[in-house]
Amino acid sequence: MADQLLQIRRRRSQEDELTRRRFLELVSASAALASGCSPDRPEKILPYTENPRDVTPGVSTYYATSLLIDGFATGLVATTREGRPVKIEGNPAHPASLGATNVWHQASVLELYDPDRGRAVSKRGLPATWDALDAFLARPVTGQGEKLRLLLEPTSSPLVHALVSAVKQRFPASKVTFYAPTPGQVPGAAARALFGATLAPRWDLSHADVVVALDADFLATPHDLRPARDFATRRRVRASDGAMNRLYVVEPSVSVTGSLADVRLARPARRVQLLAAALLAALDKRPDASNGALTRLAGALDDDERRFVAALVKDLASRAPGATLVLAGERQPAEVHVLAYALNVALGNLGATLSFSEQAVPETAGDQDLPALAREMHAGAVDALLVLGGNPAYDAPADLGWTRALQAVPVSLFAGLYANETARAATWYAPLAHPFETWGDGRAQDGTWSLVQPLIRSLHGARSVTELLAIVAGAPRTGDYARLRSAFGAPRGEVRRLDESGAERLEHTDPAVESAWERLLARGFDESTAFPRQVPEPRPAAVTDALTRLAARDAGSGLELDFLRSPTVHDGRFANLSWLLELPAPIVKLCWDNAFFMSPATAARLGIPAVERSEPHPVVEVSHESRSVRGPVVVLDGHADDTVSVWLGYGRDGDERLAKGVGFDAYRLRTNDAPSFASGASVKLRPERYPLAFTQLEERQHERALALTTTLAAYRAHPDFTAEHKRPLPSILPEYRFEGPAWAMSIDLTICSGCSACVVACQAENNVLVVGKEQVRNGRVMHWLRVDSYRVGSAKSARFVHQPMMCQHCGDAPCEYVCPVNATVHSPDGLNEMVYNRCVGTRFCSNNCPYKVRRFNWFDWSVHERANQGSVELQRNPEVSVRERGVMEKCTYCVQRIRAAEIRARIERREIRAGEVTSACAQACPTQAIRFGSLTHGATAMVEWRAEPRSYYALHETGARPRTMYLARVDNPNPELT
Amino acid sequence: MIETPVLVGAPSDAELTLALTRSVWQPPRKAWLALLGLSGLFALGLFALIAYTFSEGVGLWGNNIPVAWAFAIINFVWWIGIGHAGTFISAVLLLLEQSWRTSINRFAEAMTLFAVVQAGIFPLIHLGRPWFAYWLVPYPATMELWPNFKSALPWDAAAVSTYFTVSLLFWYLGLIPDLAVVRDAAPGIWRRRIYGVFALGWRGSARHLRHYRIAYGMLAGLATPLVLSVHSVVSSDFAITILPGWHSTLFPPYFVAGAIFSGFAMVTTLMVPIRRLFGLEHVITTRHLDNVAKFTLLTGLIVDFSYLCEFYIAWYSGEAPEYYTFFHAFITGPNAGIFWTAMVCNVLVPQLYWFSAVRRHPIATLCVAILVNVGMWSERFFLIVISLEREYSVSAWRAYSPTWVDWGIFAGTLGFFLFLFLLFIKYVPFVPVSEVKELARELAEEGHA
Amino acid sequence: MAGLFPPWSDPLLRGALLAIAGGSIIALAVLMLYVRTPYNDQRAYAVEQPVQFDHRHHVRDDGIDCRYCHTTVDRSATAGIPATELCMGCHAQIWNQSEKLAPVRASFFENAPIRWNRVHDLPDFVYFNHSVHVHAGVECAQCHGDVASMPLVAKVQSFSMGFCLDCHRNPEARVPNYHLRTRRVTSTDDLLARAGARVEDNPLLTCSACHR
Amino acid sequence: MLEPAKRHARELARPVFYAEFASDTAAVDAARRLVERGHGVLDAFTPRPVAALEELVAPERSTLNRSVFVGGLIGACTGLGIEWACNAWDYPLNVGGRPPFALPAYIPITFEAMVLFASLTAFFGFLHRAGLPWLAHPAFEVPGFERASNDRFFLLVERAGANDEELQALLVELGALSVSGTPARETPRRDPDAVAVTPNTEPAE
Repeated sequence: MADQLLQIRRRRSQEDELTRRRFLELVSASAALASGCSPDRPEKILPYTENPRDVTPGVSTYYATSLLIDGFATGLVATTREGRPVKIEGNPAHPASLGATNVWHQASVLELYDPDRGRAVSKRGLPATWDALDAFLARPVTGQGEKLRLLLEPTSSPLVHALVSAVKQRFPASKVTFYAPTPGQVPGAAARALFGATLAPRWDLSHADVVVALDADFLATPHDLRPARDFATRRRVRASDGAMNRLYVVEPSVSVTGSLADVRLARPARRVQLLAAALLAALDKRPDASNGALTRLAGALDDDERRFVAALVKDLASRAPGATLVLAGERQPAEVHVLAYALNVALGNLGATLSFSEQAVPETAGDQDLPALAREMHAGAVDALLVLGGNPAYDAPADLGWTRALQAVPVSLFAGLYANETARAATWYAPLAHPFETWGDGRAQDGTWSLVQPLIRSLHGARSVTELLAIVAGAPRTGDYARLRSAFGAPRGEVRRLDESGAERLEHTDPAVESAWERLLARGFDESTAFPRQVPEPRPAAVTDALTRLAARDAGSGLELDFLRSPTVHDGRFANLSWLLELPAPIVKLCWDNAFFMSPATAARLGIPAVERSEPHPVVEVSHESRSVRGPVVVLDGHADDTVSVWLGYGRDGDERLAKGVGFDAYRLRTNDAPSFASGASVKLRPERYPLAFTQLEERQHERALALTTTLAAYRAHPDFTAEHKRPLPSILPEYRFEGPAWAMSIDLTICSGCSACVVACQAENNVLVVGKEQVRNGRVMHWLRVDSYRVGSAKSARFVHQPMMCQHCGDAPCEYVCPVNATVHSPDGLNEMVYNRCVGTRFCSNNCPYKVRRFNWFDWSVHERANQGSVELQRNPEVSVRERGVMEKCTYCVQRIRAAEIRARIERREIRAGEVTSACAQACPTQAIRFGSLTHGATAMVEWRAEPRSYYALHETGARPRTMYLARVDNPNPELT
Repeated sequence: MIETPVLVGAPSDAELTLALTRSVWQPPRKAWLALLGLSGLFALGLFALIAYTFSEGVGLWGNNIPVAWAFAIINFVWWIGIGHAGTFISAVLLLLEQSWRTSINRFAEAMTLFAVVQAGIFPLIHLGRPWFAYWLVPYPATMELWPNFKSALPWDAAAVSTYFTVSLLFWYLGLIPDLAVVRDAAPGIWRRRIYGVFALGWRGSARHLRHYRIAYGMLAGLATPLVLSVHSVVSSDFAITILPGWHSTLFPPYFVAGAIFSGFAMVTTLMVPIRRLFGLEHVITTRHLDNVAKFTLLTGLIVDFSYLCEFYIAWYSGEAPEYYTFFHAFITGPNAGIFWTAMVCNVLVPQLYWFSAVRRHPIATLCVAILVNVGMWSERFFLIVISLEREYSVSAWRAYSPTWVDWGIFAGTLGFFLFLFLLFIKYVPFVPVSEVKELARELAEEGHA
Repeated sequence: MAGLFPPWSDPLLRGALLAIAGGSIIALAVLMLYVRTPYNDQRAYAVEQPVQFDHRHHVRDDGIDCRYCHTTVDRSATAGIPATELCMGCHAQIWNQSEKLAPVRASFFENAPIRWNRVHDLPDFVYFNHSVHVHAGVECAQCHGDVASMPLVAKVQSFSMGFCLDCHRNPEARVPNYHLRTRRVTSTDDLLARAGARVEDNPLLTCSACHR
Repeated sequence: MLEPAKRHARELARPVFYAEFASDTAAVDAARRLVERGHGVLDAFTPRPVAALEELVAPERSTLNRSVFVGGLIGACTGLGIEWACNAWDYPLNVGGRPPFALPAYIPITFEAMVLFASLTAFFGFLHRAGLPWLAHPAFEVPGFERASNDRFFLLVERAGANDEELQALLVELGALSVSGTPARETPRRDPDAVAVTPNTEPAE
């Protein structure tokens, strides 16, 4: 009853707040009108009382920090203005980032300012104090902690693991569990079986000429930046005779990696093990010791698969050892990984493109797994459960009955960013501090120790996981910084002693350690801590053992149900971020909802009508093992038959206002024994229809010169196939003489994977507002940059080419001469300037733009859409104006960065250096497919790419002379399979 | 075949004066009052919806990206198109000395004025920030910024305001003698004073008539090219772009013909009921119906020929976007039904006017006229909206559908037009008295001679 | 019938028509003139401040340079208003009992900022950068007037777009030896030398120089 | 400025007779005979234009069309001048790679300005030449003058002042239904001794 009260009080306060604010607006507006043009109240200036050391008003300060997703740390550089973080960039030196970021890193700054974050401690729904919680945490249970259980998210943070062991010392009998719905790393059991030690695979895609991805979406995982960059360096075909790698993909749904595949086989996930076995049978010459299991598995292929395997084997065999790589996805069972490792061994990749190292996120850290914990909770063997982070009540497997189990625990604490579903079931709720508000550390996938540095004091006085653990462990309350500092200093011979008041006093025996610490803080990570690469000795017996287990297990039949991590809201933890909810998902271009995906053949078989994307979609009820979920269906060409895939992370029911009621919760279908894919699902068509919001309604290009594609062979045959798309066009207009920098952009479609990190980066940099699902359906989305995914090839072999489309800053811009008030004109350095305060909103420019990249403020989005209000306004970039209602806006090539560089150059009396200015999208792109710079900087990649024969202008025939140049997409299909 | 005379019977001057100005001071008829009330209601609805759009934003309409222009610009082009027939009748036919124009030129000219008033509303309310509309005017601002005269929108602003001014002057100049007639013939001292002020003291002096005839002729001479230029400028809103379906050089003549075509249809739509309501069959005879119908047919055929040209050019250009817009988007795309409505109403229905029986039958001409105007509205719809829906950039393709605010504002302008027209019909002699007398005198002389 | 209109009706009608036509034009002209007067853009309108800070005393009498308080004028877009600790640097010792400086002391000890009233307030869509102007050789007085002799700071210039364009169109005229100070080894060097009215000749005139 | 132009004062100054006729043919014959007799027919007030009377009363051509041409010329130059000043002289911007002075794009507004100025010149030129608006013109005080816009035709005959009775009789003889004269209006006040002839009854036919 109490929490309903809290709910009502919180909801009523929000409603009052809205009506009050609306009323105040009207009063102030009418007062201003009434007072005519008397000088309105002067604006106030509030200077500091003391100047903070490193804050210069008006100048950005940059801090190196890192962010842990799925436990792995990625080094970031955060831009802060007057003490508040506004933009996240990658740390160019950090091995896991190399300067790039993905959608979740860019959106993390919005999560910091999310108005729905938990603000106060509460006990059974009623407000409580931190001191009361501290008292509980200091003594959660009596005795050795037999009845104390801890549940944390898997993490690579040495500090967290140290504190967990401290808790275990104080309560030896307590047990710790690490759980995440989508682990995000390959199961260690495979390496344990094959090599005897729990090791993590280390891929070197930059030397792999053939990459085989068995249900492995390695280009779009939260730590995809390094693999994407390596894959792209090998993928880019430099001159027409250059080499290029070839990607084979086997996958159930249509993934980002699948869209870049040269040879793609859409198959249910359960058949991947058959293909792996067949490959092993063909490639491993040693006698089959698995008494027929291998032949039985390999024999179960249909003829398409047999042709695929035959061609793949021939291709792999023809390559030098160590120049190929076979990857199995984290969704596949451990045995398939054993087969994959075996294949790599057979191909001689061990030690070249595949090596191993210690696991950054140790799987074996936990004492028991979640089902065991759930059993104990049901049995009442748990008196106190501390859940720090995550959201098990929402994303625990459905068959564990987690919420009932939690109610069986007398006292439980949930600490999390949001008061989500788990908070409602737990006794205590404590707001967690955002990573940008805490000190902490973590390890990248290769083990590099990376620091998490706070950019701002905690907005709501929340605390970090390490502080809570320290209280439970009875450690001294010195704060995370001191712990980190002492963890850094101890191995270097520093002695730490507590002074009388319990605060730790450092005794610096060595000033060098202090300066080393300062350098570490400045860089954000320490390269020397990377795990050494190991080349362990495989044990053949494990392979036969895996084969027999696979053959014995019933592969399951009927409709397969695939649970995929959502490419935008991850596993549900980012479901309240408006940028990610409105981000058009790669390939599908669906926002604000998830859906069941299936192939046209499966849809026809199940009697589901095909509909246009703009029309309301049919709804189905998918049931599996007595559980059923309703949701809309989207038919995808290129999706595997007899398979229904669905994104996890939607249908949230916590206190997060934006996430509530968006999409449906697919976790309810997920059981513990089949977390990635389950067979035997049944689908029943429902009568009702459900409207979905797509930003791109048409997939084909209809012979327009937008995204040009070719094959490597054709490209080598006649390289200048794009000549007519860049030939000089006759024009009666005089040539405009530009001097000084000439800003331009080059985009290589071959290595654009469509991951849309650029879209979120642009949104963060330029204060692009969110419009809500209804307005996205009305065609009023505001992203300045959209990634168009066009379907290429026949329905059977559907492949997608992604084209980031933003303002092309045309030389003879069709939008400029139609504007009646000169609100959009051309600058001497080649920019198509959009002057927001001069625009009256006739929208003629948008009509005349052939690329349709102009966005219009149909309403005042900051008032009209709830997601733009509240503390998210703290994230606004002060260098860019927030546009008013009735004004056109578009990509400006990040003109605020260009002008800032120009001002710096003018002050330092020099020219703008090459590479000094980069746009937000070019900076974020994991594969560096977007390059920005000036045509006068000859040595940059941006200019060199334009000289390549496959470069062309999009829609060249319109004669607009765009400045953005694309490089046609080159595929490298296997000649036998085309 | 006996030619139905332009004027039936040989009424004397006094009879004509009384017949043609009686309606001004007679107490309003119930039908007129009812219609006025209804159209007044619609007009209020229009202003309410405009205020609602100004307070919330243009998002209330159905516009989106890529279809950034929809109902507002369709209605603007449709209304300004309707206006052109009025000027055409009163100016061009004056220069061609077509005697039959006399009895219908004033109310046609009034139709122009009120249509231009409706058309003028739309460019202002469809702006994103209408409170800065004055930036389209080259005034010396502290910002020292000027409008961009290479764009078609300042041309529109100049063309529409010039057209309204010239039409107003031309209409008022022709009206002065008749206001003098009412000033002298009407009962009620205050009514006569009001008309007297507007008649500017006109006393039919021969000295004035010499200047008057030249002024009237000069205005007619200027209005004729103005008609052609205004709708060419309006068509240049689309012709100067690079959109497939818009950027063809045929647009100016095509739009002018379309304008006069829908204008004549609106003249018929208004002429037939007025004739019946005010019992003026002997002044606005079936000969007028016949001639207006002939002109409607002529301009209709020009429009049909333009369709043919457009489709031929699209096919001949061989460009994928052009070909797709004409042969897929228009014919089978979303909203294609409106394209077929336009084809039926603009191509098939006017062919009925080949038969004189249809041309002379008031109800038949009225029906054809209304269908023609529906057709011309649909033509503007498919030209503007469907061309924008299926344009170069395939990923931005999106269908358009109007919202209730769109329909409300369009119906509001229809009501407001009718409201103004009814006021004109009642309080201004809508048939030029002196010209009809002159015509009656000429016919009488022909008859005797 | 006796004349419908009394003799004075003609002058009345002509007067009325004249009034309407002439009046509207005059009204517009008055509006355009009013916009340029100090009443509209608050020029020569001293703004009350919470603390009676007197520039004459500090700058003219004590000779304190502008940049002592406005510290970030040469490295940031904003010139910067001094933190309370800077005032207390001196006023902890001298005038530390004065009633006039009570708000300063209160602000320092309660760690609450002094709420100054902004005098030179450009619209939010204008991104003026102090540092590039200062480095180009523009004097503070050229835009802010002779602050040294102002008891209370007031706007001297209109700060309208026209005011900025006058200088941007011909920087040489406003800033002595502008090109020597901004002599650069860059390709746009000669451009600035002959900065004309055409945008492609004068990058200072392009819109995104100030509007982003 | 507020009073009708001075050059109409000459018209007010002359003593005149207003002769009312029933039909245009009667008025035309009367006017011709009067001119033959050497009497000055200054003006004619008719409900509809009568070409013959116009030839008699005001033979000289009107100069209005010339002034309209000049007005049009001024309009065209003003239009083009504004466009050039705004886009090519004061703040020349690079708009779509088009030259600041783009003559083809400036033609429409130049044409519209020409038509606007020409029309305004025509309309106000006519009002100026006709001396309108002139509400309190002495003609309106002539009894029965309101029928001038209905079905009666008036002639304005100049009185030499000496043989008024003889002229008046001649007019009646020529078919004038009523003759009323107003002495020269030196001063704006009404002249008490205006000679009023009782109008006779309805016309003969």
